[in-house]
Amino acid sequence: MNFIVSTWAIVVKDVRSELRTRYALNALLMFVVTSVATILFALRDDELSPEILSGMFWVVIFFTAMSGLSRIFVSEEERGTTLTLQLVASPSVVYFGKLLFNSGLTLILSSAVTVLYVVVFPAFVIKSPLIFGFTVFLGSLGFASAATIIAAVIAKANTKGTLYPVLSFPILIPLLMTVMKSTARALDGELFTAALGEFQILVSYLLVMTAGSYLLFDYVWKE
Amino acid sequence: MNTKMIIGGLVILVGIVLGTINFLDSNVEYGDFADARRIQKKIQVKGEWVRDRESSFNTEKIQFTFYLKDDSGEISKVVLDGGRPNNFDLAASVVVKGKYSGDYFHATEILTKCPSKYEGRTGVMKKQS
Amino acid sequence: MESGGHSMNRVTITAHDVAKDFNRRQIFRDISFSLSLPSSLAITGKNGAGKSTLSKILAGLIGSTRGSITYTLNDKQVGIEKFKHSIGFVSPYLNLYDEFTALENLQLLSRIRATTQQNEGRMKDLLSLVNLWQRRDDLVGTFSSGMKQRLKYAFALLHNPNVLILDEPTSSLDEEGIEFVQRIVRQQKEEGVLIVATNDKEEAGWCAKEIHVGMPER
Amino acid sequence: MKAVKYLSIILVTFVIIAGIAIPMVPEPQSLFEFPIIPGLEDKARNIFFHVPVAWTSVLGFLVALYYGFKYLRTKNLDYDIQSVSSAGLGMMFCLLATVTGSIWAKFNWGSFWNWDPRETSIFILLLIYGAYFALRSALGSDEARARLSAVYAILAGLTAPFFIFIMPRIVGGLHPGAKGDTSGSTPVAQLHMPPNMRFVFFVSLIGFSLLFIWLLNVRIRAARVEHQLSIKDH
Repeated sequence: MNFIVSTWAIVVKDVRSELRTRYALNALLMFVVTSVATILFALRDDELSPEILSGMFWVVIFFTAMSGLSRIFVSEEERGTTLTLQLVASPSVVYFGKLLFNSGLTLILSSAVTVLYVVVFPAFVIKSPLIFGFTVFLGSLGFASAATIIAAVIAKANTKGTLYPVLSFPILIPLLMTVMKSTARALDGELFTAALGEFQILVSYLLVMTAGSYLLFDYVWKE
Repeated sequence: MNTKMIIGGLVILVGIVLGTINFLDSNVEYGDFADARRIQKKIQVKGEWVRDRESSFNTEKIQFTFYLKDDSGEISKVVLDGGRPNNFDLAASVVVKGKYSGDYFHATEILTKCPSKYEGRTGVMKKQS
Repeated sequence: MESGGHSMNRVTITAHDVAKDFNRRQIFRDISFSLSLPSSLAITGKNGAGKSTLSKILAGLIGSTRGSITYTLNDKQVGIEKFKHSIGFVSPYLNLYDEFTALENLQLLSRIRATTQQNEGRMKDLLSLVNLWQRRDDLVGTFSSGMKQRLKYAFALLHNPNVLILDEPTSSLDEEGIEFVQRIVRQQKEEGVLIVATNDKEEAGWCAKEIHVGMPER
Repeated sequence: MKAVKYLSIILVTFVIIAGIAIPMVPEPQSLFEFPIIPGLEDKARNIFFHVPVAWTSVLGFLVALYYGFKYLRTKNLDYDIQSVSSAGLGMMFCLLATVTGSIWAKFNWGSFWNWDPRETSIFILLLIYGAYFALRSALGSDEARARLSAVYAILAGLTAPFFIFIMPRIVGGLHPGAKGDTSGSTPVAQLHMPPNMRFVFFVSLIGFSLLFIWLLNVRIRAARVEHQLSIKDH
């Protein structure tokens, strides 16, 4: 019980901190707008196939997330509040609190990208909303899971910004390949059952990454 | 600490088992020409090049046309966007990716598979020995 | 300062041959002692000898390279995650959140700790004690370093810790600040366990025992 | 270790000679003749080198992961020396496997790089090795470097099963073991070779593994000496 109360208190603390500083959210949304605008400039009137659009969809999410999700640990490390947090909470509580916050942030991010894509790309028509919804939901959670533990790792390093995508990309490739595939299915208007295999992989990835991070987090968090 | 290891380990195990089950029944998305005509979507068809029917290369459209016999025995015309692959003559089997349109299969990609790699002529060798 | 009617638990901290390496070089080794309340210990040594490091190890914030620390709570050995809630820690390496006010910091951190109820009365007492009650709704980011140091004391004492660990206790404090630190120290060493890591002879003198860290000269 | 050293040298030398010198004839009659494989011809000889080298790069990663795990358990920095030595060696073999594979692909499939599942996997392994060393160079203290790079290696290891699950679904390919290849799921399991070729192939696997063990040992000893010297310097 205390575990849940503490974890939630960390989320509350981070949300209030984010609302006050707007550090991650503003940067994320601006990044989305600029990257989508760049794609539009490059394309002009060319129509894109569902495969390419679904790839571009996740490319934007990947790079945007790489600009913001690491804040969750880097900000604690930079301000010297890591010890404070260590003093009041166990590593597991910190991990799950930060994971929840990052998951929320990733869900907001992918929803924003979805809305933007539907508005600006005429070819981005979600023909199977159910596949699309599940893909974005499970994909965002899995994404946040891997991104959170890598964020904790790079918070201790010297070159945080450039290192983040370098370390995250190999870990995220299986996830990215799967979500691109099932997003393409959603744009193609396939039946829900066609994407069940992808969902199974996404759930499996989410479980393995979260449990693995939970076990490894102690070693990352505590010197 | 130990219960933590057990919980974490179990979840990882469940995740991997889930993935393995998925892997085991992952249906390889191959079909034959009949499937391609039916679903009218992008599909992969595996088959053998029918060497005794004509094949041609259209230099204007850069399209290579040939006939392919799929695994269920149906022979169909295939139009490939692009040139004739280098080792097309040697290929034991050919995989084409694309859609059925009208009276021919329109392929956007082609994969040529060499004769089962290192088998060589073991079959012949065995018969002789 | 009142301990708020909380009865003190019986606690002991025992260090067994604790050693810490950094970049493969030993900072200190063979640190052994046992403390049970009431008692007080000064950790002394030169700059870079590892006073802060040892105090962080005792607070369970970093691990030792070799050796171990054991904690008992009411005669039962407990892990650090459980014992953490009996420790109060003040250190130059520990900062509070700049984007929250003094009061919000205390509220948010005690909510994360979750073991004790939110006690607004105690927060008021502590903020008054460190002379920050008037400034409770100001962002910590606007505080001077002395005010931040005072707030750290309020945070450290918030949950009535049995063990109080102070690293450089009077850094950036004015005379009045040093006075209240001395009051806190006096009470803590009578009722609980006090550990002070310091360079200052006078501060080391607050404690009954002294341990010297650092490697012998070669 | 002496025995490992000489045995690996002998075995690898044997493989080089046998793999290159044994003639390929259309209908082999004796032990010292390999069959000609239509479409591959002499290019088939690459299997004696490319596959064992690729296997060794995976071995290097697994050994690095194992010692990383041991470091986390014991906090003994000697395990980190063993872990990073193995990773360095593994990365070298990974580069070799990429190059040999890519050249072979050029002559056999017509392009150096095709994003075939196996090519994709070795590319990802290269990325992981690269990320591992980038992380190590960005960390300040030896202890943090050992701790965090071990964590990263384990995380990367956890994603490995997914590549096995996903690859066949996503991309078809030409490499043995790719989607649609009915003859087997890995190049090693799929050994429809004549017995004498299979013998050379297995000798090569063992020879390269032993070569790896010996080189790893040399690297670890050199790294230990280097660290002792750097401590004395202070």
